[in-house]
Amino acid sequence: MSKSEKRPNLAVKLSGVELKNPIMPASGTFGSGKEFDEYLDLNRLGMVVTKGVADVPWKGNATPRVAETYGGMLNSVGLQNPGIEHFIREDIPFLQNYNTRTMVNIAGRSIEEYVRVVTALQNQPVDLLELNISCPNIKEGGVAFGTDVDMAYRVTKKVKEASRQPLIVKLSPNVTDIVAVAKACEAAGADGISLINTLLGMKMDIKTRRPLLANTFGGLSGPAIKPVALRMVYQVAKEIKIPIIGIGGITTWEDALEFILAGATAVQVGTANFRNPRVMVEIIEGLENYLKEENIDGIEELIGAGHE
Amino acid sequence: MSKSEKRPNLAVKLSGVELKNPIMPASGTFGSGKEFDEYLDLNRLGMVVTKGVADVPWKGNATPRVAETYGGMLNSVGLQNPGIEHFIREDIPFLQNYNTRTMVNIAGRSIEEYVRVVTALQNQPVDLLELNISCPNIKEGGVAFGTDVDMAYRVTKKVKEASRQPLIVKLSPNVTDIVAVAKACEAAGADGISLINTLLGMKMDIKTRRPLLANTFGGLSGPAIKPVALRMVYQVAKEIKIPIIGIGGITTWEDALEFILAGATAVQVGTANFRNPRVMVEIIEGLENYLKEENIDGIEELIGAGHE
Amino acid sequence: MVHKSIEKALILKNQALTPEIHEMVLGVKTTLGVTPGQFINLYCKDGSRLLPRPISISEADEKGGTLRLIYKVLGKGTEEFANLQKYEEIDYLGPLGKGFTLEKDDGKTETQETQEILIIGGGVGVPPLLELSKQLKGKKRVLLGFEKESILIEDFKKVATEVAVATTTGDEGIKGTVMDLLEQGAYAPKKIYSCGPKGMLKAVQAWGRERNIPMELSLEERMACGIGACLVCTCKTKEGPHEEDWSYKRVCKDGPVFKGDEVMFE
Amino acid sequence: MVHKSIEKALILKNQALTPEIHEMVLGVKTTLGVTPGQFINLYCKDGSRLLPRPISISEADEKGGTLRLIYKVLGKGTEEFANLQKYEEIDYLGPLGKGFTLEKDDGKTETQETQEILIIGGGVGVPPLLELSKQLKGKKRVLLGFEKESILIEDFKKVATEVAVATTTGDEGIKGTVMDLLEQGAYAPKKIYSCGPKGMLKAVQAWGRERNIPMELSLEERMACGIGACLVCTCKTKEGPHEEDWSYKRVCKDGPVFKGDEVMFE
Ligand SMILES: Cc1cc2nc3c(=O)[nH]c(=O)nc-3n(C[C@H](O)[C@H](O)[C@H](O)COP(=O)(O)OP(=O)(O)OC[C@H]3O[C@@H](n4cnc5c(N)ncnc54)[C@H](O)[C@@H]3O)c2cc1C
Ligand SMILES: Cc1cc2nc3c(=O)[nH]c(=O)nc-3n(C[C@H](O)[C@H](O)[C@H](O)COP(=O)(O)OP(=O)(O)OC[C@H]3O[C@@H](n4cnc5c(N)ncnc54)[C@H](O)[C@@H]3O)c2cc1C
Ligand SMILES: Cc1cc2nc3c(=O)[nH]c(=O)nc-3n(C[C@H](O)[C@H](O)[C@H](O)COP(=O)(O)O)c2cc1C
Ligand SMILES: Cc1cc2nc3c(=O)[nH]c(=O)nc-3n(C[C@H](O)[C@H](O)[C@H](O)COP(=O)(O)O)c2cc1C
Ligand code: FES
Ligand code: FES
Repeated sequence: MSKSEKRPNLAVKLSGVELKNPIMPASGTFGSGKEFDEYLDLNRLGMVVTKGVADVPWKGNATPRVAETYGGMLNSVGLQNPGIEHFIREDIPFLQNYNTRTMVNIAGRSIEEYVRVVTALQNQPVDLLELNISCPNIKEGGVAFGTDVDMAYRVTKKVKEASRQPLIVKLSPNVTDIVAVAKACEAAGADGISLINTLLGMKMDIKTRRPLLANTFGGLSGPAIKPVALRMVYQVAKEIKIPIIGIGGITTWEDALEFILAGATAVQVGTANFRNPRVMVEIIEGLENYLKEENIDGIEELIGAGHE
Repeated sequence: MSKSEKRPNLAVKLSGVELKNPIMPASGTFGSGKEFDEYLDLNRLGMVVTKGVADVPWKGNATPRVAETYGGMLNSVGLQNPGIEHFIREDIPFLQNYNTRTMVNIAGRSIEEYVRVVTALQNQPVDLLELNISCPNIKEGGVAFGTDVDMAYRVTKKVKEASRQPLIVKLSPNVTDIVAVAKACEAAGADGISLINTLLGMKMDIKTRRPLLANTFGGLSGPAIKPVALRMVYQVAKEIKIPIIGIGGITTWEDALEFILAGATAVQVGTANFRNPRVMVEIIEGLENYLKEENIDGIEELIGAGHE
Repeated sequence: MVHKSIEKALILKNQALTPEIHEMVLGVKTTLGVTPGQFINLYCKDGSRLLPRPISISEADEKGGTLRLIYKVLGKGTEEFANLQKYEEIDYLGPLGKGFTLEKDDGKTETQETQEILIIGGGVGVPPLLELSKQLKGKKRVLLGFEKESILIEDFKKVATEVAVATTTGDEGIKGTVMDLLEQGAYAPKKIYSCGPKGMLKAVQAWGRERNIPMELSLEERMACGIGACLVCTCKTKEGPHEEDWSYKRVCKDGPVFKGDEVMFE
Repeated sequence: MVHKSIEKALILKNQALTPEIHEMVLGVKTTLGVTPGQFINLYCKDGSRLLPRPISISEADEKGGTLRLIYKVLGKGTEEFANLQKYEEIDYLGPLGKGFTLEKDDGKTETQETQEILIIGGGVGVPPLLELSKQLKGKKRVLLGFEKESILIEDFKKVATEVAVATTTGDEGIKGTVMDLLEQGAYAPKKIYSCGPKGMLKAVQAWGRERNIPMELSLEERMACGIGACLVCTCKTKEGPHEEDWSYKRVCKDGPVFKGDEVMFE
């Protein structure tokens, strides 16, 4: 690229935070960044999103925790994580070495657990928080917070009160009415919505004639789920004012663009990292080329442009 | 095969109806059978399931009505059909030429419309009825019957009262709690449950920067959705006593077997017919071989065998 | 009864004609029963792409047992096709659909040696008109429109009375569209056959209607099954004298070729 | 900083050793840095299969720039591999994971010319032990167990002091398992290296533990990323003296080779 040529502007503003581009990893598919350091320059990313962290260490589920499916995969990791103390001691200092934004994904089984994590992060150099309310095993009522409008409202409100950083709420797609859940979170003060977490699925092992995953069920991710994710982003974008992070099967720059047109301000790349650890850099470059070829000044022009 | 060898027994009993095998087409992917007559012997199938039919002709949605997705496809046909009168005049006599069971899929926008169709079929040579309550545009409340427990109960009860044939209710997967909907249908008198209809999805056309389907949203089908379908069959099989027809992405005999192990008494093949019009025959042959090799007398032994 | 099924074809040729348009010649078991205007379903090898790609038969050589396809590299599927090598195999189903009419209902040929026939094609609508041009009788005048580069011109010249070309860029033939060719020539055909983009077909239909000329138009629509079962590939067709008298027909089974006055463009 | 990425390898050989077990030799840019016991992620070409397949490096020839893989055709992915032709390309990532220890912490070699080393392999756990056997010093006794047909025996004979075989069917070597070989021989090794099915590793671990012999065990677990990021491939490892003192480690990054007393089998 000659110096005189204008570099296409991929910068976006997400819940008040400036990102150099809208591309970031999906929580749980990127560790805390360290593991990808060998494969790409973390500084190229719009943001690093860390794996879910709880107030205390979680051991996660028994193996097998993964099953490949047609165009996708199932995982039943069960949010294994070393707890917030370890995270603050080990992972945050590592991320401080990079000139990149950080969003911490928060796991919990009750409102109190979530609140403990965000409280511990109050004075940490973290730009955004992503509240994962799609965990299937929690105290209240035995239903995930993310599948009940009232509980989604309550947990968002309480956690928001304790957060110093802008709070993004990450929703479960396993619901009848995603718009209602998103609106409840917005009303409770969320600064943004992440859409979507995994679809609940399973696989049978025909050799053993038993469920393949030790945990029976797992979360379906990858390109197979993209149409569902995109539909939810499009539906929710019509009804809320806070920004949306689009997630689900994004593998190419064209996929990322589809989500942006549907109304996403930024997008996360999950399963695709497992097939190609450099894929996010390729997506960023693809979007740059697209803007150049189409003579578009900045990608922000395209956010939601797919709605009439 | 020598005459002395025992032919593996694929016969199953579905809501009181004997089927020579558990393989049948999914409604809407097989026309009324006529179109597949050139490609396979309809007598080989466990049953023919016809496309959805309403009380009067429906024109369906504008085109494009189809979009390919990764490992799947979206359709927005919108239940185009020539109405029950035409169906009785043209399609039933055709199916009478075959020694095969028939299930008619029923479309409607209100309870009255559904009831009109099943009433018209009362004296027709039809073995089973499949009530499609996953249509997104209906009168009452503006929500599909299939996504609301109370409405699912009401429509099943009313339609059952008017049906002479056993009634299978086909559910939408776009719900928070599929078990609750299935239980409501069982309580209302359903003779079986079909799981699943399509997942709601969409695709953007990055060339036009608009939704690709004229109807914006469409139903996602194909192998991509298999894990979700299988999970729902497994969950529902644990909680109801009436039989289940498993549907969603079935393409190989192994797929069919997974659903049977998860608790399906029979399975339907949809999208796979579009890639290979003879696929159902291949699935039947695959299951026969499997039973032979594993020395299993009858496939009924395997129904639900994947539950501990 | 012998049932039809997916067949394996041997790729005898697969080359670029222009940067975007490729030619593939398939060795098949038989081309018996192919009518000009019919298509085949061509299958992708990559399992992430489930749906067959409908591609028109551009030429069918009964003796050689070959089908010639001309296709544009548009997306992932046609890109995959373009990368296939000579002597690889590819799966296909067909011939499918209802082609152009060569015979009248009474069994007589539709067009005669002395008749003026107009054949109008645009872009990747041009290929199926080649086999049609070969088989039709009469004075065949062929009008072809392209974006920048023409294809198949020499082939058409061998079988047609006259071939005229228009390109949008003016690189070949006149600068403009087939409609410009149509307006400039003093054509008074007894029948029109046409295949190409919707906009072009609509304009052709209007031109022919004004002059009361019988037409056959070949349409394109996104498909799934290609055999008439799924109803995704419909087009609006007239069913009676009134505005409201219309229904959806299947492009794959009732078409892709329709009578000119039947088709309703939006 | 130069980042690692997916590389293209040239398939120099791809043939069946037994009906189920195949051998693939890959021409790669460099084999520098490969430790015995490491694996590579091998990618399927068909887009419906997203996840890489982890396959152990059986031999790494630095001069020739080749990696030798021995794999069993188990499902769709390995079936795809078995159908690849010589001189086709295939994508891979690696070497990945932590291999066997050849050096002590102090930089001295782990085993000496005079030491008794026991190397125990079962099924497709056998291949990675070949490169290990080549590189280790000492008296290397190799016990290999198979279902019916052995593989790589001649290769092991070239580099080991002794090679004993057991098959479940009795078709080769003794009828039985490597545990039978172990019980029958009067082995008193200074160190054990082992790779194979869980049941076998568990039995080996018990045998070694009783005798207080240092061990290195190579595990297998279903994987997604293969680079330590997704946490699907964990195994239980001891973290302290108490029953409850355990944690999950990643087979792909912290392993696949673990110290023998660390691993907790169910
Ligand atoms: C009856 C018929 C005959 C045709 N004959 C020819 C021909 O002779 N030469 C030629 O170049 N093209 C022809 N086409 C168009 C051709 O089918 C598409 O260009 C092709 O399917 C695109 O596939 P893709 O994977 O490259 O594109 P993608 O966009 O990746 O395809 C995704 C999906 O959309 C469908 N699709 C995309 N564009 C079209 C389109 N324009 N028409 C129909 N389906 C589409 C594909 O079939 C596939 O299911 C014909 C179409 C029809 C309906
Ligand atoms: C570190 C490591 C090294 C290995 N080395 C070898 C080797 O040298 N030779 C060899 O033959 N096999 C080896 N395996 C096992 C090999 O990875 C699997 O047999 C292979 O992935 C099966 O793929 P498939 O597509 O044929 O089976 P499918 O069942 O179709 O695969 C579906 C999914 O399950 C995974 N999977 C299935 N079985 C296994 C398994 N046993 N272990 C891990 N993942 C599995 C696949 O990777 C894929 O993601 C190794 C496994 C690991 C973890
Ligand atoms: C192995 C794995 C682990 C995950 N862990 C988390 C997690 O800790 N927190 C969370 O919010 N989402 C988690 N997810 C969900 C992803 O962040 C993402 O929402 C989902 O995978 C869909 O995106 P994809 O299709 O691009 O993978 C995980 C997904 C996978 C595959
Ligand atoms: C083109 C198309 C049309 C369909 N029409 C109907 C219908 O009329 N009635 C119905 O109950 N389901 C209909 N379905 C849903 C299928 O019957 C089936 O539930 C769904 O496609 C999932 O199965 P599959 O993945 O095997 O295709 C239709 C599906 C497709 C793809
Ligand atoms: S493509 Fe299925 S009916 Fe035409
Ligand atoms: S496979 Fe991802 S951490 Fe091991």
